[in-house]
Amino acid sequence: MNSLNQQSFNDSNVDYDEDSEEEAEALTAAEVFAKLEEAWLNEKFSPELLEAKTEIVECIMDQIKVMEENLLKCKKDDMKICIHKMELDRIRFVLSSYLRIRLQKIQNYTAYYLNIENQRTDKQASLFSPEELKFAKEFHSSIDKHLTELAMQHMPSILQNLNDNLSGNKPDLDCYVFLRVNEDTDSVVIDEETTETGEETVDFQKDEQHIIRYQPIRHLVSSSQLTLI
Amino acid sequence: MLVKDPKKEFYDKIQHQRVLILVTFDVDALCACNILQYLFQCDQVLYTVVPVTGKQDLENSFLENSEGIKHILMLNCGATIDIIELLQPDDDVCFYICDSHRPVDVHNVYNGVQVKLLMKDEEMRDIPDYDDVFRDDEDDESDAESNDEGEQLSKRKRYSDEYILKRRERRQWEENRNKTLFEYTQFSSFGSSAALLMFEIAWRMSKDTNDLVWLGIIGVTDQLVHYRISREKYIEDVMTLQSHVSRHNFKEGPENNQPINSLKISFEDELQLTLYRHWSLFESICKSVTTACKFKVWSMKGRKRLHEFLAEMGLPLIQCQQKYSAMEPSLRNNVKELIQKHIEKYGFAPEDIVIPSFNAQYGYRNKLCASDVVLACCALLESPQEKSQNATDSFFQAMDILNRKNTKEMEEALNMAKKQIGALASQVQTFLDMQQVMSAGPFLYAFVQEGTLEAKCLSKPQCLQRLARFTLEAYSAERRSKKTQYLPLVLGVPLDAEQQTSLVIGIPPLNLDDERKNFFGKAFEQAAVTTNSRTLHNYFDNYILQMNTEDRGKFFDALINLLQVSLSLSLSLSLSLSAFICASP
Amino acid sequence: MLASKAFELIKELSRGNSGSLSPYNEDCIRQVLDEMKSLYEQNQKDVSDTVAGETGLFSGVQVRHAALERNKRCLLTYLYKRLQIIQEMRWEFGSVLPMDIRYNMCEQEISWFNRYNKMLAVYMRSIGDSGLDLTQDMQPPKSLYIEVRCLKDHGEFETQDGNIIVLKRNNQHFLLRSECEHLIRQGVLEHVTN
Amino acid sequence: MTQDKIQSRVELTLYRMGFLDSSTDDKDIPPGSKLELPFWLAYALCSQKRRIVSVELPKAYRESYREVMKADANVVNLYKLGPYYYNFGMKLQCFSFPEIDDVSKCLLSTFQTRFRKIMDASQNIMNEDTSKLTSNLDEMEKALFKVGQKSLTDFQLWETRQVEKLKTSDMVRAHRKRKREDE
Repeated sequence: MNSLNQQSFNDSNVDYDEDSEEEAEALTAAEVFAKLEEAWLNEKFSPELLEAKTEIVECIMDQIKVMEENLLKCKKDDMKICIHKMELDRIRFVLSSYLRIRLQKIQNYTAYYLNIENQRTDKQASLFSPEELKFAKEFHSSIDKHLTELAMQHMPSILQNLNDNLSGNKPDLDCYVFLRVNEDTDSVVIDEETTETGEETVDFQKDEQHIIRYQPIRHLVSSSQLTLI
Repeated sequence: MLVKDPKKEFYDKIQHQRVLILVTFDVDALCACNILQYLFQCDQVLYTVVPVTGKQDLENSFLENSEGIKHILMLNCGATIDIIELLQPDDDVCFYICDSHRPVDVHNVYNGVQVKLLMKDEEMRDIPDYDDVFRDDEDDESDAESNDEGEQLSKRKRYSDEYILKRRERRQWEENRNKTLFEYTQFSSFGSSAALLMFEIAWRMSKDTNDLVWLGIIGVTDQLVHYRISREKYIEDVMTLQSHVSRHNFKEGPENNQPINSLKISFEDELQLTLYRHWSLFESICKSVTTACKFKVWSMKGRKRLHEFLAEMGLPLIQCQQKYSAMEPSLRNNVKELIQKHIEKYGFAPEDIVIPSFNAQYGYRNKLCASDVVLACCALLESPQEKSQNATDSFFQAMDILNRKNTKEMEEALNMAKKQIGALASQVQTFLDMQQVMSAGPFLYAFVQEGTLEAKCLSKPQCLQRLARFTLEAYSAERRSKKTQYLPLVLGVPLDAEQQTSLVIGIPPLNLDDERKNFFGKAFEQAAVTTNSRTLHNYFDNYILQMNTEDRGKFFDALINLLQVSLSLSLSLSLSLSAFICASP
Repeated sequence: MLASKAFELIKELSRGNSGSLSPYNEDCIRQVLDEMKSLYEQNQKDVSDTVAGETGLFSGVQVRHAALERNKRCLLTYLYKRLQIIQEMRWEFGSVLPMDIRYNMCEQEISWFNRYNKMLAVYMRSIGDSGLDLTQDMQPPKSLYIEVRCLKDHGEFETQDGNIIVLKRNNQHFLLRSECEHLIRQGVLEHVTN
Repeated sequence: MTQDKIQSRVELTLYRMGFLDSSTDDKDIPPGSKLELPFWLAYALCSQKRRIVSVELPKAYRESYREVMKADANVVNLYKLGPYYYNFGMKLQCFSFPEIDDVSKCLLSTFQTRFRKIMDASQNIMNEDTSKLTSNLDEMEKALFKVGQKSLTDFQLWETRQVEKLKTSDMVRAHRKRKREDE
């Protein structure tokens, strides 16, 4: 799959992170796709919603558009057409799948993530893309409205608050995940000190694979020291 | 027009086009279709496959599906009908016909633009010359037909000698044309299998695989199983296929080197015992046409002889009556040699009991011979339908078992085939026991009784074909009189009790076996026309028709007349028939 | 028994199986709400009696309060779970639900479904400039074209290149995968693999 | 599972609550009466703060059953002991039973012993009737078994390259099947 992408993606360099103020890195399309793939896998295997990769998504969408336009210019019986179309299909699948997984998570724990979003300081990156945030809010209010109309407003007044019911739902961060190490990281605390046992730490080395509880390593996923597999 | 170079004139033309494939309900067509689908998928040619049961269906399917389609491929249908006349397509629509039915309609042969025939060159020799059937001098033609308009003109012309001469010449030509056409169309027969042709196209484009060879083999075997081609023609085709088989199945180094789930085809002399690998040897012998008829297994004496034969080979009856696969290996492995060795004593010629054929094996268990697949596929194709089912449901079920991965479905289909053959054999037994095979003078006839359990199962064209043949051979064996060898058989089976219809087939006498030519197509047509019978000549096999059961009497009288007259004219039944019909208006 | 009606709602949920939605149980819900109302009134009365000096009523109030909470929880679970099922159906059946399923939904549920449909469409349109249909490409693509068999008469279908194909039961077609994925998921076509 | 009954002893008079005890017609339930209360109610009435009722450990979690589990957990029909045996056992942690630590240890070891068998069966049984086997499992174990079976069939589908096949969505298929049955 990758070799295919490389081939055609290398034709054009695209600017990734154009808008970001920090450093304007220029990445090839293939590299952007590699990043999308990583984000996709992490999202797929992490129990919680990860930071939105808005730039990657936008960049890939632009790329898809360019490719589609190029395809229209090709002759009908060109051998390359079906290879490119196939490649397009594959990219679109990864992208759709990535966004679908995120949407699913948002729908399942809307209140929980909205809560996090509300408490977010300006320094922290948002979990949502702007569109996702809009969707999440709309989704949340639609469910609120539905429950209120059908049940809450018919209940005695002291019971008419929803908060503890829905926001109680949250992702299980204690579940176990498979991961691959991207860069050496020493003494990661994976079990906090308890009365019975001492603190347990692990040294991760590049290219190792582990199966481990998610909670202690979640910060390493977002800093891409690890990739979930 | 005959296609000389299938790649250039057919395959390259349809690249990047949408193609409509119309397929009839026979195993050969299914195999051809499967090969084609493989090719089209390789080259990403978009297509639509539509199964068609008969001429009416062909017309409807064309109307329904032809929107925007410029290329239409027909598998085992269409050749014998003037397709342009029937379908009235737009001028830019092109038909590619790959059909083993003969004779090919002359309009199809000589339409150079819209009809392309995918057939073998050498099979097209006896086609009438163009000048014998078509005349290009349009003036003449319009003259003769539009008498009213140009009456004045023609009156004057009529007196001129030149004109009279021309008229005479024309009449002669017309007579000659009718005669040529009649001779050309009087017999229906079959050419090379569609699957074989498709395979050869694939091979010529270097796109053949072992699986495609197997499909070609099944197509050819189908033609043999349903008495469409003679044994010689079959052997000829098998030899062609054999070279492809050895090319694909030859492996360097130790034999067990190849993966177990790959397809292995081997060429072998195969016992002509129906489905014996999936049945018991005993059952299979009793239900195979040749052995059943030679032993006359329906009589006590026949059974005894069969037991004697088995004993002579040293095969205990118990072993023979249990499933073949459960037979003791030491016996099972020798069955073929034993049978070949001992059977001559019982009046069999070697070619009665074995025929060169192919086996396919994949995985550990699934050894199938080509005729097994044909019978299984056919049983599915013609399985009795439930009310809720569509006639076309069975088509794709049958297509699915051609895919070798569907072993479970194959197993079920084999069981259905056994059931079908069981019904067939017991119907033959009924015919003989009840003496229901009668002589009408020039031919034999028999009818399956209405309301029997078997009737439902047998009222399908391919199955009927096998029943007719089984009946004729059994009757002939029973009678022992030489005369039966020269008599054709007409056989009917009730089709729909409510609508009072039956399915009728005519098959040629046994002595004409080498030619596999059937004159009943024309004879049926004639008989139906003269008696005004309510018949439906819907099948592409024109010697099978549907008729209203009430009209059976008069239809048969006409048929007897027709054949009797021809008998009296000449001893050679086939030739004389042509003379008779030629003379009749 | 206290809150037994509410429990019935929960049992009803667990009985339901994939591809169906039990009829919206308005009756039962009303009874639960009624029970809650009378529990609440009784509690109010007991509380004012306690204030008025009567003792020992506290435990009864506790029992009723627990029952009220229980009822509320079950009721909300019932409603919320149903929404989840309906939401899932949007992805499985597409934007139009079969009649018999709609028939089992209450008015508010139908309007929620429509609202969900809309917000999903808005979201999908807002991805990138041109939008992205997330209900497509549900499985990793293996080939550009696939062979499909019609399972029922569906009528005319226009392909991307503008051709019109008649989808009629038991015809087989070779088409672009992306074109027919929806129809396969809706059970109109069957993907034939070799 | 929060509807599961728990044997309780009333500590304080429950005025006007006679209907909770179907064996009496009295208006009130006096202290000392034994009642079967659903878990959610018992939970609300028996906590550190208020002790309106006191609760007993359900039989299936007591010493005698724990001994049985220790002997051979594999042969026990957990479903009969409670369709949600483990989950309910864990819920019981919120009551301060003296033996609750033993209960949780027992639950863990029971699960460990039984898990091996469930895992083994779920990965090796193909196309056979599993109803006899699963009838002994509690709901959580059943779910585990199902997951195992699914992974097995998924793997086989993958091995035979059948995952490539695009399928009708499960709901649509189930829906259509039911419709056909209705007709």
